[in-house]
Amino acid sequence: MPDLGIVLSLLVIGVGLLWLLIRSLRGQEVERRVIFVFILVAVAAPILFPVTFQEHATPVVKRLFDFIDSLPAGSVVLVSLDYDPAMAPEVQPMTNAMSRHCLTKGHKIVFMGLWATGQSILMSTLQDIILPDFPNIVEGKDFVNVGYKAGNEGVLNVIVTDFKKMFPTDVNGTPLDSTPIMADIRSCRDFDLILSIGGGRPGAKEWVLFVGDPGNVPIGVGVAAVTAPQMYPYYPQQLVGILGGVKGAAEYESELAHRYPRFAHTDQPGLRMMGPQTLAHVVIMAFIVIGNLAFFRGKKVRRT
Amino acid sequence: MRRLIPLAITFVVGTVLIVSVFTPPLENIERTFTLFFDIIAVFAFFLGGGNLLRVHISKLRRRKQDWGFSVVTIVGFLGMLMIGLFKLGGSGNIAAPVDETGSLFYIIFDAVLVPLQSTMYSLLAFFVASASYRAFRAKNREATLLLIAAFVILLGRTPFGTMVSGWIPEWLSIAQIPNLAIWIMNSPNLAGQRAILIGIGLGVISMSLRLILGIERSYLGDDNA
Amino acid sequence: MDHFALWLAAFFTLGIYSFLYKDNPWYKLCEAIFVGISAGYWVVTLFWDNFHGKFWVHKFEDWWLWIGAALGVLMLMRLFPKIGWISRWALAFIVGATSGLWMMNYFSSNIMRQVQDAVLPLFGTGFEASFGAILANIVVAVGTIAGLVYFFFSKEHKGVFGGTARVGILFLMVTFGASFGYTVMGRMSLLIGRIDFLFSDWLGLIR
Amino acid sequence: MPLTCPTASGGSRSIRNLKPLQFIVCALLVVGSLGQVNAQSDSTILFDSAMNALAPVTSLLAADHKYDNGERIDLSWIPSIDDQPVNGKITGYGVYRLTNAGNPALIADLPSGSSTFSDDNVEPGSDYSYYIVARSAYESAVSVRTAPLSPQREWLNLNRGFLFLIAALISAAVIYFVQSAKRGKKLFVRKISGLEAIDDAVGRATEMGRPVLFIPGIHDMDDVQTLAALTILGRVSRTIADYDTKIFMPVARSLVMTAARETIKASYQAAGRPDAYSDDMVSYVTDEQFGYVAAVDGLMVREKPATVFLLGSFFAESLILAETGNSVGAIQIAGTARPAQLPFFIAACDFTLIGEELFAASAYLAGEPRQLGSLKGQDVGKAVAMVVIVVGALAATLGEAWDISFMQNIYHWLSSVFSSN
Repeated sequence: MPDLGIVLSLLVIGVGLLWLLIRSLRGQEVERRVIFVFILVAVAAPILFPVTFQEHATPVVKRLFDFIDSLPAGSVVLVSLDYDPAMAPEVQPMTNAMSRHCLTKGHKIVFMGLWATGQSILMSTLQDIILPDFPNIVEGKDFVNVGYKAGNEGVLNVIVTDFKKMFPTDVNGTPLDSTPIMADIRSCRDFDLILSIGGGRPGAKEWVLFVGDPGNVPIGVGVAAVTAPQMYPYYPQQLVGILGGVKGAAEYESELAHRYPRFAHTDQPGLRMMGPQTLAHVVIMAFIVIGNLAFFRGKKVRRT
Repeated sequence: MRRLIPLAITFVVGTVLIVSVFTPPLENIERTFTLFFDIIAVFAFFLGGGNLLRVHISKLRRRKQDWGFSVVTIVGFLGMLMIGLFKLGGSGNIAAPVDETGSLFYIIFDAVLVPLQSTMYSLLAFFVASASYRAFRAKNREATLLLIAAFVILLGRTPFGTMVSGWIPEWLSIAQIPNLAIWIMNSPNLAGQRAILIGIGLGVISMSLRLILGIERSYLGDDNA
Repeated sequence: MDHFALWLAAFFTLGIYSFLYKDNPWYKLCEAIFVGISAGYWVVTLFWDNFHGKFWVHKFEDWWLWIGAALGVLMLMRLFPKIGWISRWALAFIVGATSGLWMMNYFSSNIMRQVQDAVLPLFGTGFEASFGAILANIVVAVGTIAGLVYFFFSKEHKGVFGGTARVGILFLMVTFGASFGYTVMGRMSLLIGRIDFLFSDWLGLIR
Repeated sequence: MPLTCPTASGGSRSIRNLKPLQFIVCALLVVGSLGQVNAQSDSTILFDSAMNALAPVTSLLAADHKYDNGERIDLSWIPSIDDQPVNGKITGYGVYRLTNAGNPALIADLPSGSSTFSDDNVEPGSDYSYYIVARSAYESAVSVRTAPLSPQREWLNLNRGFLFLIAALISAAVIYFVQSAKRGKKLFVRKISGLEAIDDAVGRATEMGRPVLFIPGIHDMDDVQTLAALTILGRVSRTIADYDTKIFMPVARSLVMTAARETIKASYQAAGRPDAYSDDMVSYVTDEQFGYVAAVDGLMVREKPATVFLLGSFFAESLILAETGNSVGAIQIAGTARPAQLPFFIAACDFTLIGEELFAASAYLAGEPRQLGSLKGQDVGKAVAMVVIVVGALAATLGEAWDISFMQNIYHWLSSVFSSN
């Protein structure tokens, strides 16, 4: 049934574009509203009838994946969720995929956040992703949630030398010194990897400047597409890898599903969103091509 | 006099701030002046908010077209003002921040402003499409480059980028669309950005000097006489 | 309550989207609500953060804050036409502060920093750079110079100078095209988020 | 800062990367070098540490923080050699301070591995002396005390010397050309097409009997781009006053409203038509970014302006506004210094002022010699930047590729000059 739906929508879009092409070649301009309808259909159809495309991890993503994959079991990874609900659709898939990957490999995760508006996300990530998929893991031993602390870069400045000064307890009030994960962790330098996921400020860039560089800790980031170009200058020296936008998430998810088939059937929001994303891109590119064909056609007609 | 005093104020304040960059004992003056600005902005709000009310009340009085919507705006504005200033419907703790979770102020923000903001923001998706349809035409050399760069990047962000150029051999991997997209972002794009940024820096210096030295005074009601 | 909020959000979402077809009362209603409530929201936030938090709380220990308040009061003199011109003093203060402050800020971040980043060995240390990196370095250097030439105001764009300026504008065009293409993706995710909300949270069509 | 170890080649390397044998050698070298620095006080304790007692920190130095307001003293030391990443005994360090030879007070607790601390709670005129206590689970070791030191207030920040010189050079160039233009020297300024179009655009609105819409960005007066927009508004509103066209200007900030009213009023006065001015030309909408956009979009569709100016600081709303303006058939002149938004203006508007052109616009429009002179001064800045980039890149390339030390020196000097900020 979904297959039929998507075939139908693709057909509608295809025929529509063809109709537009013919119209344009005859010299009739396309109205804005028509373009709007096309975008709406291109985005809505693949959400209703999910389509997924094959994704291959590009080097920036693959390097981070391989790094996590090659850490010995029992390594401690700090995952910082630096975003709010508005940004979540784009970057939450990265948090899910990377957390799953770490836990599968037997790494321990410390969750934290720098955004006041992101506190609820920390909770729901744990409730909805960690616990259902990994029934056997134990809080305090396999993961710990230290929550949010106000202070932006100031927080980073402190935890790079003394983690427990900023986070003496986890969100439940358990002293970190009494948890097996945190017993040996004094500062950010003691983590085997830090993952910052977000797209605003404070975020990936601040982690690199305030923690990665002074503390000499490997850092991997997942950022919104708009922020990604600003992160490229830090790769590969200061960053292990970058997941940029939904595409980055999708690449990571497909790599994860490829290496660990048990995840092939979990929800892959990144790959799921790539459907509408790709279709919308294709429609825009088709419009550009049609616009240019019409333009050249018009020029020729005028000349003769 | 009416003109001289403002010009003198601008000159002194601007000069002090420039000097403070090089003078450690003046370092904090920047923070102080920023505080002043924030305080002035609050006072100015009497003028802004008052203007908003005046415009809509006069629409209402004269029963101008769409005056009904003006009523909605006035009610929304005053309602939110009351709720926020008197911290109505919250935990009842007057010392709590106005936007603490669970307060009426926060609930309205969450239920009304958040969906409106994100929907308005998402309109961009439609406008990005209509703008690219219109703007990306190979009218001349400049427009053609604009078009090609945008197209390569667009293609590079979809799985088709890999598909279309997968046949290109490894030694020419730079020509594969995804790599080419990254190269454009990191090289010509970087060059253009840098030239723009340096230009902006110089533009700001020159304009600031014109303002501080009183050469530019159109904002003060003097048509460069 | 949750149910009500859900329907409210859907009402606003569709109301705003209806504008894409044409201006209509539904959109006007959303607009009126948006303007009224958000303006109120900002007055309240400014009042508590700036007036209360930055001035009122510290009014005794930091006497100089009263200068700011005095300037604010000068601003209000606009309400009295006779002495309205006094508000220009406050305005003059703001103009001076903004230009002084940003002049040096832009100078160090936009000029010093960018020039410093632009000065680098094109071939890497001891030719260790790859062919691609060398090409990229040269392109960046040439592009930056040509771009700067384009911005020259006091020289006519003629001859070699004009040619370089034209190369500069080509670089700028590639920059704009690339940034545009790159952002399309992020913009689409926003729409996907809204449509996802309508289909799954509101209508319950997916799962 | 990681603990470092002097090596035979003269450099130093992080102690974490050392193999056991190297580590022993390294430890000996540290001990040796300490002995040289602080021989009289520490040597006995240091060699004791080879047995069992906890070793204190060594080479404790207190120094006035240079070029500040006399509010900071920097401490540095070499951590106790019992402070090791693996099986280290040290649990942390306590920093103690004696003010004016009074009683010692604990001012900071630092984790193991620390080797620097900045005390920014000091004032000029008082003397401060410090010592550090290294702690393990069972014992502690006290370092030597530093000599009393009083923080110095400096009046000039010499770290920023080059920043000052270059800024002064560019400013001097601007002022020089302003002055020489004032004395009547003729200056050439190239055409900026976006600005040439302003008169026509306003004329068009007059002919069509439709208003001009002016949007000064969404930031407040504390953004230079808003100032630039207002200076341009000064020129544009003069033309509008002369043509007797209607202008409306919804704004997102109360202060901008006040300033814009002042500006337009002045233009109308200068045009000799003060009675035609009305405060209703400028109105405040809301500070909220998208609330403002919703209202302006609505206004555009309802009022159908013939000409739209989008000048100032714009964010995501740039394209929403520009596309709506385009859909009502307005001529659009845009300009911003936010590189991320420029592509959208280029795509959707008729004319775009790119970055620097936005700031140059009002001087260009004024056409007055002094203002044009400042543009020429700006070009000097560009020339300096270009020369530095070319010379620097050449020196760097030749120096690094062929290992020519003279060139390398030029390269490193230029790098250090431009990093002084």
